[in-house]
Amino acid sequence: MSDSIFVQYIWLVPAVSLLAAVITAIAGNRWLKQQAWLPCMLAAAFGAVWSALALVVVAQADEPVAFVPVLEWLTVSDLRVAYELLVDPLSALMLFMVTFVGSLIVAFASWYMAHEEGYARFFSEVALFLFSMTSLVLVANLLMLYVFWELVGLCSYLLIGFYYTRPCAAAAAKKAFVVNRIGDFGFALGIFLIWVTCGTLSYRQVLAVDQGLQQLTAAGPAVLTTVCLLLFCGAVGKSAQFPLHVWLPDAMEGPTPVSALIHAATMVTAGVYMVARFTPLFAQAAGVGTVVLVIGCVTAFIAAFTALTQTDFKRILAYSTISQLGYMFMALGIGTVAGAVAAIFHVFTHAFFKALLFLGSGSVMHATGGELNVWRMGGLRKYLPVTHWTFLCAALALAGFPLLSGFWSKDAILATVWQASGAATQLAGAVGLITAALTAFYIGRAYFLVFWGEPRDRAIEEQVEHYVRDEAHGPPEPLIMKAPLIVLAVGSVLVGAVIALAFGGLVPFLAGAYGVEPLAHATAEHDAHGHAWGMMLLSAVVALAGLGLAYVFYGQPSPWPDRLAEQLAPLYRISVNKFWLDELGLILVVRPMLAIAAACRVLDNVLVDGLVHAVAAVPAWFARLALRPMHNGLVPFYALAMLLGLAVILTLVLFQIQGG
Amino acid sequence: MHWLLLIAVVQPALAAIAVGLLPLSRGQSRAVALGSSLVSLVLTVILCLKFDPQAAARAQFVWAVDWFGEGGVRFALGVDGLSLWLLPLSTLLTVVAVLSSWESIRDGARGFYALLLLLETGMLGVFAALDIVLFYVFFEFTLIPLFFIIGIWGGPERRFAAVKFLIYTFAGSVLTAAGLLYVLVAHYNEHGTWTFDIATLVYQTTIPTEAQMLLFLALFAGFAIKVPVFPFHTWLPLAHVEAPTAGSVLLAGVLLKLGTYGFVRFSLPLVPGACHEAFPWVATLAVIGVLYGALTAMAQEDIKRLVAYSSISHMGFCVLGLFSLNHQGIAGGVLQMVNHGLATGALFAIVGMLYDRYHTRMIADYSGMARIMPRLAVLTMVVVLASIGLPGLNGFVGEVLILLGAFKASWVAAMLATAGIVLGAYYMLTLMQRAFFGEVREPLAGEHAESAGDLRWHELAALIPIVAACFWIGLWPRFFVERMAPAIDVIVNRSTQVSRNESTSKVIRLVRRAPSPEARGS
Amino acid sequence: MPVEFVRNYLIISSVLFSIGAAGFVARRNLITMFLSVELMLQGVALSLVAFGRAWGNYHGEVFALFVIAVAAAEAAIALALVLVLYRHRHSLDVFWWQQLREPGTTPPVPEPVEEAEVSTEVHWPKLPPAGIEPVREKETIDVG
Amino acid sequence: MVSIALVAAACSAAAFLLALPRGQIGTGRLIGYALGGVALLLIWLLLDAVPGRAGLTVITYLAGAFAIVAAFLMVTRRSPVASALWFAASVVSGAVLMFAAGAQFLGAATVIVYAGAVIVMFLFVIMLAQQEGWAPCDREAHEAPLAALTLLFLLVALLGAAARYRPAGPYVPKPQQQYVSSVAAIEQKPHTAGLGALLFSEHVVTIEVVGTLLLVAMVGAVVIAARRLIVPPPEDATNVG
Repeated sequence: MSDSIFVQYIWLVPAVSLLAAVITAIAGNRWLKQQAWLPCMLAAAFGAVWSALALVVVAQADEPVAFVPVLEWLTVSDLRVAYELLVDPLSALMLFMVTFVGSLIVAFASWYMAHEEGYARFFSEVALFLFSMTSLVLVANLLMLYVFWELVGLCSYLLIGFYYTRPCAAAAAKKAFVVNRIGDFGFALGIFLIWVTCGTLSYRQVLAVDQGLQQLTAAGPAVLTTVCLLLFCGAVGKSAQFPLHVWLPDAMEGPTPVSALIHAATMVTAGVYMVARFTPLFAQAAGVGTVVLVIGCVTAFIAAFTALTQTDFKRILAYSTISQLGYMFMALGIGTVAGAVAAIFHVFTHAFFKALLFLGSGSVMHATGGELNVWRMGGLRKYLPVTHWTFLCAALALAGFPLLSGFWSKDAILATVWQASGAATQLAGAVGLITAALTAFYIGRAYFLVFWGEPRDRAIEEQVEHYVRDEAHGPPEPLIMKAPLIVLAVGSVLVGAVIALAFGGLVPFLAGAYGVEPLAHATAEHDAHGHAWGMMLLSAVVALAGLGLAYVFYGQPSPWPDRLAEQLAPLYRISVNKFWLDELGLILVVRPMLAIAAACRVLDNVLVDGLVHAVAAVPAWFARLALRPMHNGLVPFYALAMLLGLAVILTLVLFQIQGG
Repeated sequence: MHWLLLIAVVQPALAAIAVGLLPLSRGQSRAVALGSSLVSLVLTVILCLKFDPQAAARAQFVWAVDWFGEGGVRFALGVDGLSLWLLPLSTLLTVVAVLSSWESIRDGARGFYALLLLLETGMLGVFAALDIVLFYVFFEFTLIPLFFIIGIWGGPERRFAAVKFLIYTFAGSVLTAAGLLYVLVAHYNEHGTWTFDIATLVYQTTIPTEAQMLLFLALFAGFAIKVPVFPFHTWLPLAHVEAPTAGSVLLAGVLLKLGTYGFVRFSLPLVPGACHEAFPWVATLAVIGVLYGALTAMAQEDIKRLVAYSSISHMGFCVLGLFSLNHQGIAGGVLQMVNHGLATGALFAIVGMLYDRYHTRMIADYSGMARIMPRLAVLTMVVVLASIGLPGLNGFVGEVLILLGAFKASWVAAMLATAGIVLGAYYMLTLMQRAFFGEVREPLAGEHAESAGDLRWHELAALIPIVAACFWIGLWPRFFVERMAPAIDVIVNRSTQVSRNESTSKVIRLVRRAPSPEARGS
Repeated sequence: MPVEFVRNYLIISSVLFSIGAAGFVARRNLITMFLSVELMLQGVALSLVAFGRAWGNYHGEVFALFVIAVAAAEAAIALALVLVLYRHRHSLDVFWWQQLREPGTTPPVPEPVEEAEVSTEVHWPKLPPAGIEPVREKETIDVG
Repeated sequence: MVSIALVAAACSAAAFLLALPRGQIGTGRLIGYALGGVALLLIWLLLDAVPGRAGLTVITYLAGAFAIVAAFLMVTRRSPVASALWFAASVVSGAVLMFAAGAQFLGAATVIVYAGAVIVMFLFVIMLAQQEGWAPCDREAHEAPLAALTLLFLLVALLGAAARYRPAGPYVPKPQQQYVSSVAAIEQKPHTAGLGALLFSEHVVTIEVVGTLLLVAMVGAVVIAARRLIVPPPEDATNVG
């Protein structure tokens, strides 16, 4: 398999994106003005096609893992860091997802960002993001993974801070980067620990059962657990899990295509990909599985619960992303290959419908002139038909409407969670089901509030009508915008079913990545299916219940939402205030740090500087005290001093000589 | 080809004398200064390209002549793996310094540029010196021009800052002189011959175990103050705040490296046993320096002070890397010296440019500068990202190597130092957010409206090469690391050799004679 | 000359010299200080003579002779100075002349007070000043 | 011997301390004098007889003792006149010692120059610089304890050295260049003639120098002490005196 050109030249995908980024950055403003999106689009499209073909090659190959060395980046005696790519089912799948969804979003963005001020800058940063994301999923060296991990963080910083003149955007960008850095802090330490224990950073050795894994386990149980926990810490930072998820809702300050591409489909899944990639390590590490499970579960529930009462359209979707990521980490927490495969399956389907949801919100925002408050919109289905129908498909998929892709992937996760033994997993399964219901409810709420009912705000309604009728800036829903929506809608409807039925839930395909006999595994999987039918039924019922409730509450004007809000006032307040996590973070982390900083500053001026001046003052003080009064101007005193000195010395010398 | 180094080092001094004596106008003197520094830059770049990587442990381009009579002190210049990259750094930053003070220095420009060129010779001399006395002469000589630059063209409190800087640094380096003298004597006692060549002294002298720690402390005193290591840093913020832009660029860019260069040239190879012993508390000081520098930087209002404390934090990294005494640590330390020089030099130049336009350094005064000066904003963004160690730029390579080395030495120190990176990201990006992003508000708008244009040619010419160097080191570090690796191997072998013997509590002389000094044959 | 002779003279001259030195340091009256200096010179001259005799040649005495000559010259100049100083402050007290003191330091000895002081004991002989009738008015006794 | 020297030094220092005029006139001085006597006795112990020259020994003891007592009193007397007179006494006894040592010319010169001229000059100055009653400077010694300490150390050093003075053997004068007169030649002549011969052979230049020195001193003294400036000062010079 490694001889096929698609695998051998897989490095072309990131290379082309990098080239596009450089070209757009240099030539963007001056020559490409309106066509600045083309290089990025071409790169993404080329990447999509190339990775699709690579995926096909990998799928057919019997020995699906191939290492593609590209260049030696840095060698210092025993440290060898090489830009070496690994093509195997997992990375090929992720690569295809990133490039395919990426190209659709870039197409949409070319329309959406058409009249923005930094048009070329946007597309060069997106191209740079595609380069770093594709490299991240392909690279086969832990340090290079860290390099692109940080580069992806940089791109999200630049793109969130795209409207840099808006203070809240700048603050959100900084917050995103710093929180990511906190995650990377743990990730870096994990890498260092691996390097110190295994002496190498290349996946080839670290993931090899006989070498890396054996050295890690040999180094004692604590080392492997610490390594996995530290790596997971990086994943928590990047994929916005419980303690470090505060940056994702603020990241919505960036333009919507960015939210779709980075903060929904690709970057946030980097953490899931990394944990999936290192599942062999996580499986061996005692206790780490439960930590991942718990964190995933807590994140899923909190995010879903907060999303219930959010008024900002994009923030609802942001919390929904966090919640879905929580699901994926729940699956990964099981620690089995099945769990990892389920998580990746969900990543794949989630990319489609979440990207579609965001693009839908983008087109809505475009129509309402940047208005995001869900309560001020309403009845937009008349004006934006394509957006409405595609949004509906995505919403149903997210809610887990039977037979749609969300249903299959979420069900796979819930199935693996329920099958796994242990009390924690049973509890997690229950929470998973509740969260599924909440998911269905809040996405239904968002859908009905935005698209159904009567427009609640006159100003917004005129704005939308004016937008739809006025041909000045082209049709409300031009083809370049509709095409990606439709493709994504088809994807979010069919992908789940196709994969679940035709490819056996990706299990045989991805098993190759973990060096497990695909066949043996498949059979084990099959008999478990019987039990799964019950699970499918249950999750379908839960989804429909959620959607129905949402229709009851928001489909048509009803007093229920307000009445419920009063009765469950405390819960409502918790949800609206997002569990006060932002404020907690401020009080527990940021304020003390700034206080310590101020203390350090004062300490520096007073203590350390004072100490130095004190040392410098000692000689001056001694002179003033002892030496200066000696000169009192009296001749006899001077004579006395001289004579006494002479006499004493004379005595000493004479007695010394005489051997006295 | 050995004259290449000689001319690069001596030529600025001749130009300085010319600028000083001839009655040149402001324009002429700055033109001569720019010309001379450019010549040096070109020469050092050629030197780096012609440098033979395999023989990096041995001094190349050696030019030696007897200075104090026969067989005694020699005026010997040469470059080896350790000092190779510091030469182009010094010449590049001098060019940047000349360019960044193109418009800002009005009165006494002739004297200013003469001193700047003298400082360049001093810096290059320290890095290229092969003779211990010549090293110390240049080591002290660099203080004088900078003292006058800060003292005459500085800010309001310049005299106090200049005096404090001079005395503080000089007090430390006097102890170092004592240390170096002891080495000479120790060598004489052991071999019976007087030699002043650094390579022979450092690699062939056996320091008796009881004197090792004492010698280490003596050397540490001088170099630690210059680095500056944590408790000895209070002169730096004051000197930077008061120094003119060019002074700050060179002070932060190169003079701080004299300390770490001293460590790597003398302390590490000479008394490795003591370095092992001292690692715990040196690492603590370094880590405190990292965290303390970062935290104090966070609380600063004045940009220059913020950058000064950030350079304390970065140099803390350097020291941590050097004293971890393994290949990665030392390679990271040496590389971080160059990286920090580039990043902080550029930052100070940028602060200088802002100061020339608005005559204020308070962060609170600036907001939304990116809209007014997009080119400056882009360049500042790159330099800020380089200084917080973002992959793809030079800071990352240095810091990762240091942290890997430090982690091998002691995981606690590495963990705390990595926390330093997070703090670094916080205060640097806060600076970017508050000064360059957010809604546009020019400090004292209108009064300086005309000069508030985006970067002029001389400012661009100053920053572009640095940014290019940052990308080059960040994207292709092999080129740099492999040229210093052999020199570092010698140090690491000596320290592992000694530490292995240390366990037998008897220091035996290094069996494999260190690279025979080619210093004799020119 | 036998060694005992030389030793005796050395002892005597060293005692004279030491007393002279101590005197110069202890006394505050200018004239007494100069007298002490003269005494020191006399002590030295004596020891020179002793050594001259010990070596049995005249060099000791020649040297002593010149010592005496120089002492005389020095006495002349010194006394002239004393007169000038006396004219300034009408007192021979050496504490008047403290200009050498470091500015700002507190004077160790309080500036001597102008008023003269009568002790109960009358000491004769007292040479009446040239032609001026001594005026005797009431003075306070300052308790030390 | 050295211990005696040390005790002698201690006693004389104590005596000096007590005898010095320090404000109140009290019993202190008497004790001082007593201690001075003890010190004198101890110094006498230090001196030892010159074999074969009984006369010389007696004179040395007496004149030496008298010189020391006179010096002691000169320094401790409150009235400057008394000091001057005691100084004269001390010089005379010094001269006697010089005569005993055979240096007649020098003895005579001392008496004439010192006892005669210098002391008289001092008395004249005392007369000119007349103060009413006890000037404060006479009643209060300056830093008496430290002065006594100086005396102690000086005496310890010098007496200690003198007491241990044991030349190895008879003096062997170094071979001097024979200018004009050989040592032996000088030896036969009577003392003063010999001294004169030496003076005017080797030290002719010195004699001239000393002569001019005395002349300069005399002119200097006159210029300094003169009330009216003989030479009118240049206009801008500040008027002195």
